[in-house]
Amino acid sequence: MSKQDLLSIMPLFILTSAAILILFSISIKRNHKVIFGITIFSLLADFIFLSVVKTPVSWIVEPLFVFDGFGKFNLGLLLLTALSLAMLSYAYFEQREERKEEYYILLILATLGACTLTISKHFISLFLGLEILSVSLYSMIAYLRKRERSDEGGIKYLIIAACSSAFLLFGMALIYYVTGSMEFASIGVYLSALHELPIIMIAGFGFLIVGIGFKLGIVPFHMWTADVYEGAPLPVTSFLATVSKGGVVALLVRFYTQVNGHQHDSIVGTFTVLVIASMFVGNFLALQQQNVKRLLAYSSISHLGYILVAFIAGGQLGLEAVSFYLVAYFITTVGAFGILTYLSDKDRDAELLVDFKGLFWRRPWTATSFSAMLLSLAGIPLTAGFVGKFYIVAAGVSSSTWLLVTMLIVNSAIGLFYYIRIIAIMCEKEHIEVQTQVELTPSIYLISGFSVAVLTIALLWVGVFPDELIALIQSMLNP
Amino acid sequence: MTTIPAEYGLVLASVLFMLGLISLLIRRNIVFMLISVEIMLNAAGLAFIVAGAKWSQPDGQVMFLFILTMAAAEVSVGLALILQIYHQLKTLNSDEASKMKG
Amino acid sequence: MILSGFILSFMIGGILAWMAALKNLVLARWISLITVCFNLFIVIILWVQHLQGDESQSAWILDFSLPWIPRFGIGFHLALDGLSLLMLLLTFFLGALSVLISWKEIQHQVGLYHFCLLWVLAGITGVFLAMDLFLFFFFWEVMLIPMFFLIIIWGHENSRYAAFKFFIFTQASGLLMLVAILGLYFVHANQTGTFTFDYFQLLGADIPSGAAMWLMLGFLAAFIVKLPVIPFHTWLPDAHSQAPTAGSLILAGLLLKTGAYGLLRFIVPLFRDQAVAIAPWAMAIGVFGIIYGAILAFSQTDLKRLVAYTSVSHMGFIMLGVFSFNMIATQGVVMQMITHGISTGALFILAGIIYERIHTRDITRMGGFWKSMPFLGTCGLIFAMASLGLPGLGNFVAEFLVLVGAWQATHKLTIIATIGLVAATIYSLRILQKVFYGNQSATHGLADLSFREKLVMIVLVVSLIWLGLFPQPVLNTSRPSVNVILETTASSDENGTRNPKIITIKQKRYTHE
Amino acid sequence: MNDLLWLIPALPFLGSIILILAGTRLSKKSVPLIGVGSVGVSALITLLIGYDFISSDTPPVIKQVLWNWIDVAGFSPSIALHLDSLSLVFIFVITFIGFLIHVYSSEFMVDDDGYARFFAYLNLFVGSMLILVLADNLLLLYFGWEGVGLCSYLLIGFWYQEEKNGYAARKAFIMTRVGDTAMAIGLFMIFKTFGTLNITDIQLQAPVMWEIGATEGTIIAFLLLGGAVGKSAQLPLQTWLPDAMAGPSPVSALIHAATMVTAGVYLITRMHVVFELAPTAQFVVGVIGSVTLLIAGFSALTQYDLKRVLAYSTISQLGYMFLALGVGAWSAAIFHFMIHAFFKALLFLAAGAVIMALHHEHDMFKMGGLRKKLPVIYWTFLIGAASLAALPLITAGFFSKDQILWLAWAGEKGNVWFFLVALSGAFITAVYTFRMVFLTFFGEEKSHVTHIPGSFINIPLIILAILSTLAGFIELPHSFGHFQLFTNFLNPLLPATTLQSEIESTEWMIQVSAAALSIGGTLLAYYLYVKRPSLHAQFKSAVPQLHNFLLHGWRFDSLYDWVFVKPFVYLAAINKNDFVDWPYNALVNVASFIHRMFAFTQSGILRWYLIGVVLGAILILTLGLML
Repeated sequence: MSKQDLLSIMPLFILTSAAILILFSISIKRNHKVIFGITIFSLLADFIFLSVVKTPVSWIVEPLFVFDGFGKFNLGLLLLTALSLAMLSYAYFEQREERKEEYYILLILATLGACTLTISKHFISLFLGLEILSVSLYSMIAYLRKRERSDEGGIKYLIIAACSSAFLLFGMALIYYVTGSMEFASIGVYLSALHELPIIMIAGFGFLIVGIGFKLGIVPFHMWTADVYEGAPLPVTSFLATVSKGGVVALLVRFYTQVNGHQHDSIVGTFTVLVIASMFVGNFLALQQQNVKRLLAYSSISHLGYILVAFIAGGQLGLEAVSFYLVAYFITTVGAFGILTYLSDKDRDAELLVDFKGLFWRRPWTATSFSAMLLSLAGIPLTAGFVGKFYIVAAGVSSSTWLLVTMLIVNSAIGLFYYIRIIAIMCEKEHIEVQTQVELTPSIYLISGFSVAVLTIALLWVGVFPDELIALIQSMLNP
Repeated sequence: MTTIPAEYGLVLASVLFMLGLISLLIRRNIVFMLISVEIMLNAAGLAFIVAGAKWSQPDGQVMFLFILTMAAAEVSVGLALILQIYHQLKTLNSDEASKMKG
Repeated sequence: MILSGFILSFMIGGILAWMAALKNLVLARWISLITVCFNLFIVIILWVQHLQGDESQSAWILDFSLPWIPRFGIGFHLALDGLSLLMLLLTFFLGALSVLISWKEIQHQVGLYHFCLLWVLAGITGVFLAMDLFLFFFFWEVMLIPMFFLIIIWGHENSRYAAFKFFIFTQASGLLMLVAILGLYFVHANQTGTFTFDYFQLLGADIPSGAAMWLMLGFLAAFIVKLPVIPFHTWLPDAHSQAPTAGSLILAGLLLKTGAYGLLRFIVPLFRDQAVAIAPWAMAIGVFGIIYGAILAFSQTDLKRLVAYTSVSHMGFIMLGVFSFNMIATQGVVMQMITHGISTGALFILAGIIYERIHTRDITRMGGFWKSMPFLGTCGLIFAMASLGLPGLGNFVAEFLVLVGAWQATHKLTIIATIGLVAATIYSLRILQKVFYGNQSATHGLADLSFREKLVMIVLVVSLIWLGLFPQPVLNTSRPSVNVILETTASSDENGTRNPKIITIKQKRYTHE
Repeated sequence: MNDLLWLIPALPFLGSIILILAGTRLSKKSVPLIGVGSVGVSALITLLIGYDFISSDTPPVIKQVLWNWIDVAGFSPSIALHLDSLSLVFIFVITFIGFLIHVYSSEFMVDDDGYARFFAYLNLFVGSMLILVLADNLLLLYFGWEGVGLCSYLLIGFWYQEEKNGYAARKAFIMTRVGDTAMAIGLFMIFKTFGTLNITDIQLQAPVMWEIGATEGTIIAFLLLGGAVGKSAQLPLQTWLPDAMAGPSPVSALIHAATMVTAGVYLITRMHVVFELAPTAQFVVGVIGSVTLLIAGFSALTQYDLKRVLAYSTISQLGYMFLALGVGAWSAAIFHFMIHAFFKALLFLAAGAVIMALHHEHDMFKMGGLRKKLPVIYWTFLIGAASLAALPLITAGFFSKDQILWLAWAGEKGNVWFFLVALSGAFITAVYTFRMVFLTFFGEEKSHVTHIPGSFINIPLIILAILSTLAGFIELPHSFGHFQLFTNFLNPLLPATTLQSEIESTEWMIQVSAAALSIGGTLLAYYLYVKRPSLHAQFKSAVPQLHNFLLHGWRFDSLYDWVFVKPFVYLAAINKNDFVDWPYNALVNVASFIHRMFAFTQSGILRWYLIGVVLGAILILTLGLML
C-alpha cells in the first residue's frame, strides 16, 4: 500500500479511529460534552484534512476505491452535513434521559458507511459501505428505547432494509454471474460489448435497483420513509434524509455513469417511470399531512425524484445539477429538522402542525428561518432550493427530456401547496399559550441556534450568490 | 468426475431466495420474519459462490464471508429490537406494531 | 447605478422599517414613506430630464450591468427606457399612496407589514427594470412572497384561501415561463454558441418556428395569468377582495401591470411571428374578457370583488391593444396600464375607507353615503366615471386609443369591445347608486375623510384629470420604446409571414412622423 | 375680442370647480354670485363676439387652438375651438337661456341644501355643452357630448335620497351611452377613412372620397345618427326623457328641453355633408323624426304629470327637427331649435313655478284655476303654449314649424307622407298643449297656492315670453315678406334646401291648413276640458287599454325590460360566483381524493410495506423486460 493510497484513504481512517477513541473515552468516563467535543473535532479535522491535503486529481486504490473530484466533493459534503447534525444532536439528546454517548459512535460509523459508498467502485466496497450505514442506522433509529414509536420504526427499517439488501446482493450475484467481475468499470466494458441485455442481467440490475431504491426511498420502495422518519429521533431523521441518501445517490451516479446505463433504454425507461411516480406519490402523500415529520418524509420522496430527473438527464450539466441540488437540499433539510429539534421539548418532538400555530408571533426569528427553509424546499427565489431547481430544469431542458421537465413543473406546483400551508399556519393570529420552556440552560440551545442560523444564512447566500458554489462544483467535477 | 452445471446452482439459489421471500411475506411473527430474511441473504450468498465457482474466482466466497458477518450483526441488532418491542407490545405480531400510519 | 439603487433602497428601507417598529411604530411608517417618496422624487427628476431631452435619442435611458452567475451567462442587468420609466413612476406613486392609506388601517405587526410592502415594491421595480431573463424571472417570483404574506397576515376573513390561490396560480404559470426562458436560452446557445440570458442578445435569436410557438406559450402563460385573462382570472377576485387595502391597491395597480409589461417587453419583440399568428385568438379572448368581467362585476355585492372584476374587464383592453400591433393601440395600452392602475387603485382605496368606517364590503348594506361623506362621494363619482371611460379622465384616452388602434386590426372585435363601454357604464353607475344614492342606511360613525385620506384622494383625482387632459408627456415618453417594440414586429413582414395589418400601420406611422 | 372665445366655456368650468371645492363653505349669497355670474359673463362675451361676427361683412370662422390633446402616429386631435355661424347660434342659445335659467334657479333652489352642488353641476353642464358646440374635431365634440351626459345624470339624480331618481338618472345615462357607443364606432371609421377627426377636414375630404350613396359613408352616417338618436331621445332610444323629469324643473328646462337634447340635431347638422352623401341615412333621419313626433304626441295627450306632458312634447318637437334634417331643411331645423329652446324653456320654468307654488304637486288634474292666483305664470305659460301650438302669426312657433311643414312638402327630399305626418302632429300638439293649459289654469281651484314666485322667477319668464313671440319675425316665409335673416345668416355654412319644381304657388295652402289645424286643436281642447270635462273621462273608461298604452309611452319600457334588462340581470345573477372557478375547485377536490387514496396505502403494517417492495421488484423486472 503506497503512501498515496494511505493519504487518500485517510479520511475513512480518521472516522474509524474517532469511533474507537469515543469507545475508549466512554469506557473511561461517560461525559456528554467530551464525547460531543471529540465528535465535532474529528469530523472537522476530517473535513479540513480533505480540503487541505493535496491529493492527485483522481487516484484509484485497487480494486475497491476511487478518489476523484466527484467522490471528494461528496465526501466533503457528507462530512459537513454530519458535522452540523452532530451539533444539532447535542441539545436534543442533552434533555433526554437515555444514555447519549453511544449515539455519537453510531453517527460517526454511519457517516463512515456513507463516505465509503461515495468512493466505492466495486461491489464489495459498495456492500460494505451500505451495510455499515444500515446496521448503525438500525440502532440509531431505535435509539430512544423508551419510545414505542422509536422501536417500531427501528424494526420496520431493519426488516425492510435487510430484505432489500438481500435483493441487492442477489442482484450483484447475478451480475457477477454474467459478467464475471464485480467492478463497475469492467461491468461497463462487458455491457458495451453487447447491445441487447441478457435476461439474467436485467434481473440483476432490477434487483440492484430495488436495493438502492429502498435506500433512496423512491416509489415503490418509499413506504417505510414516513413511519421511520416519524419514529426516529429528530437528528437521526435528518441523517436518514440527508447523509444516507446522499451517499447512495453518489454511488448510484458513479455506478450508472461507469456502466454507462443511459445507453440501455430498459434502464433509462425504468428510472423514468420510478422518478415520475416518486414525484407524484410524494407530493400527493404530503398534500394534507398533519405531521410535519411525515410531511418532510414525503416531500423528501418527491425531492429524490427531482434529483433523479437531473440524474437521468445526465451529461455534464446533469451531474452538476445533481451535486448542486444535493447541497441545496442538504442545507435545507438539515435546517428544517434542526428547527424542529430546536422547538422540541423533553418528552415529545414538535412535529404536529398545531405546534407551529402562530409561531411567527411567538418566535419570529425561528419562524422566519423555518419559512425560508420551506420556501427553499418549494423552490422559491432568494433560496438555494430555487437555484437548485433551476439547475435541474436547465439540465432537463438542455437534454430535452421534456416529459420529465413537465412532470417536474407540475409537481413543484402541487408541492407549493403544502409548504406554504405550514407557513400560513405559522402566520395564524390566535396565540396558543407558550408552553413552559424545558428546564435547561439556554446555553445548550446556543449551539443548535447557532447552527440553524448559519444554515439559514448559507441557504440565502447560495440562493442569491450561487456562483462560488457552482465554480467549486465545476472545478471538482471536471478538472 | 462430473461437475454440476452452474445454472443448477443459480436455480437453487433463486428457489431459496423465493422461499425466504414468501415466508417473509406470510409470517406475522417478527422472529420468523428475521429468519426468512436470513434465508434470503444466504440465498444471495449461495448465488455468489455459484458465480465465483463459474468464473473460478475467490471473490464469490469472499463476498459470502462478508454476507455472513453482516447477517450476524443484523440479527444481533434485530434481536435486541425485538426484545424491546416485546417489552412494549407484549407480542411479536408485526401487524400490532403499526402505531404510525397515514 | 441609480437603477440598482431603487431596488436596494427598498430592501434596506424595508429592513430598517422592520427594525424601527420594534421601538416605535410611527417611525417605521415614516421610514417606509420616506423611502418611497425619495425614490419617487428621483424618478420624477429622471422623467423631467428625459422630457427635456431631444426626441431622436435612443430608446434606452439608463443601463446598469454586473456579472452575476457567469456559469449560465446570467448578468445583473438593469436598463431603463421610456416604458419602464413610466412603470416606475406608477410603482412609486402607488407605493407612496399604499403606505399612506395603511397608516391607520394596519395596527398589527406594523414593522413586518412595511417590510413586506417595500419588498413587494422592490420586486416590482426589479421586474420593470430587469433586462436579463433570469433576473426578470427572479424578481417575478420575489414579488410574490411578500405579497402572499400581505394577503394572508393582514387580509380579511377568507384571506388564507385567497392567498393560496394567488400564490399557486402565479407560481405555476411562472414555472412554465421558467421552462420557456431556458428553452430560449438553449436554442440561442445552440445557434450562436454563446450562453446568455441577456435580453438584448436573445432578441437576435431566430428560433425555429415550431419551438418558438411553444416558448411563446410558456411566456404567455405567466403573463396572461398575471394580467389576468379569462379563464385564468379566478385568483384575482379572491385575492383583491381579501387583501388589505394597500394590498389590493398594489395588486390591481402594479402586479397586473407586470403581466401587461411582459406582453409588451417580451412576447411581442421576441416572438413576433408567433404573436401575430395567435393575435386573433388573443384579441378575441381579451374582448370576451371585457364583456364577461363587466357582467360579473355587475352581479357582485362585495364592493372590492366588484372592483376586482372591473379590472378583469379593463385588462381585456390591454390584450386587444397589444395584439393589434400598431402604434396607436400600443400607446393606448401604455396609457391603460397607468390610468387603470390609478383609477382602480382609487376605487380600492375608496372601498377601504368605507370598510374602515362601517366594517363591511357588502354594497347592499350601504347607501346614501353622499349625505354624510360628500367629499368621498365626489371622489367616488370621479373614479366611477374614470372606470366607465368618461372623456377628460385618463382612462378615456387609453381606451379610445386602444379602440382606434384595434379598429385598424379588426372590426368585429372592436365593436364588441366598444359595447363593453356600455357594460362599464352599467356597473360603474351601480357602484354610485348602491353606495352614494338612496337613503342613508348606516348612520353610525360616518365621518367624512380625514386630512390624510383627503390628500390621497385629491392626488388621485388630480392625476386622473391631468392624464385625461394632458396625456402627451406620457405618450412622448413611451413613444421611443413602443417604436422599438413595433419595429421588431413590423420588420417581420420583410422576413417571414406577411401581415397586411402591420404593413398598413407601418405606412401610417411613417407618414405621420 | 375673438381671442376671448376660450373664456366662454372656461368660465362656467371655473365656476363649477370653485363651487365643488369651496361648495359647502360658501354662503347662500355667494353661491349664486359665482354660479350665475360665470354664465352671465360668458353670455356677455358671446354677445360681444356675436356682434363682431355679424358686423363683419364676410362671416369669419374663428379658430382657436388651446393645446395639443393627443398626438399618436397621426391620431392628433387637439383641444381647439371653432366658431362659425352655426355654433354661434348654439352658444348664443346656451349661454343666454342658460343664464336666464341660472337666474331662475337662484330663487327656485334656494331652500335646497344642495344649493352649491346644484350650481356646480349646472355650470359644469353649460361648460361641456359649449365645448360640444365649439369643438373643432369630433373627439373634442365627443368630450362635450359625454360631459353633458354626465351632467344630465347628475342633475336628474340631484335629489339622491329618492332611490327612483337615481334609477331614472342611470337609465338616462345608459340609454344615451348606447347611442354614444354607435357614435364612437363612427369615429373609429371616420379616422380609418380620413386619417383625421377634424370636422372641417372631413367636410372637405368627404365629397372627394365618396360619391353619393357610398356604402362607407352611409354606414358612418348611420352610426352618427345612432349617437344623435340617443341624445335627442328619438326612436328607439326615447324612453329615458320622460323619466328624466325626476330632476328639478330648471334642469328639465335647460338640459332636457333647450340644449342637451338638441345636441343630436347639432351633430347631424354639423356633419350634414356626410348625410347629404348618404341619402338613405338622411331619409331614415326623416322617418325617425316623423314617427317619433307622432308617437310622442299621442303619449302627451294622456299624461297626468305636467312635466311629463312637456317631456313628450319635447320629444315630439325634436321629431320635427329630425324631420327637417331628413328633408335637408338644415336652417329650418336650427331655426326651430332656437325657437323651441325659447318657448320650451319658458314652459318648463313656468311649470316648475306652478309645481313649486302648489308644493310639489305634479298632477294636472289636481291643479286648475290658477289663472287668478298666478297671473304672471299664467300669461307667460299661455304665450309659451301658444308658441308650442304654433298659433298663427302671433307666435314664433308658427313661423318655425311652418317652415318645416313647407319644406317637408316642397323640399326635393320631402314627400307627402312626411308632410301629412307633420300636419297631424301640429293638430295633436295644439290639443295636448291646450289640454295642459286648461287643466292647469282654468276650471275651479283644486289645491291652494303655498308659495308665490318672486321676481327672480318672473323676470326670466317674461324675457323668454317676449322672445318666443318676437323671435319668429326674423324669418318670414315667402308668401308674406320673404324676410330670411336667419337662413341667410347660416347660408354659407348650411346650403339652402332645393325645392321641387314649380311648387312655390302652393305655399299659402300649407300655411292656411297648418293654421287651421292648430286653431282647431285648441278649440277641441277647449271643448273637451272646459266645456264638457266629462268627455275625456268617458274616453278613458271607454278604452282603458289604449289609454294606458299611450300613458306608458307605447310600452317601450316594458319591451326593453323584457328584451334587454331582464336577460342581462338574469345572466349576471346566475353567474354571480363565476363558473370558471368550478374546474379549479374540481381540481382541488381530485387532488385531495388522490391524497386520501395514497394515504390509505400507508397502513403502517410492516408486511404491507414488504409486499410493496416485492411488487416494486416485479414491476421493475417487467419494465426491464418490456422496454
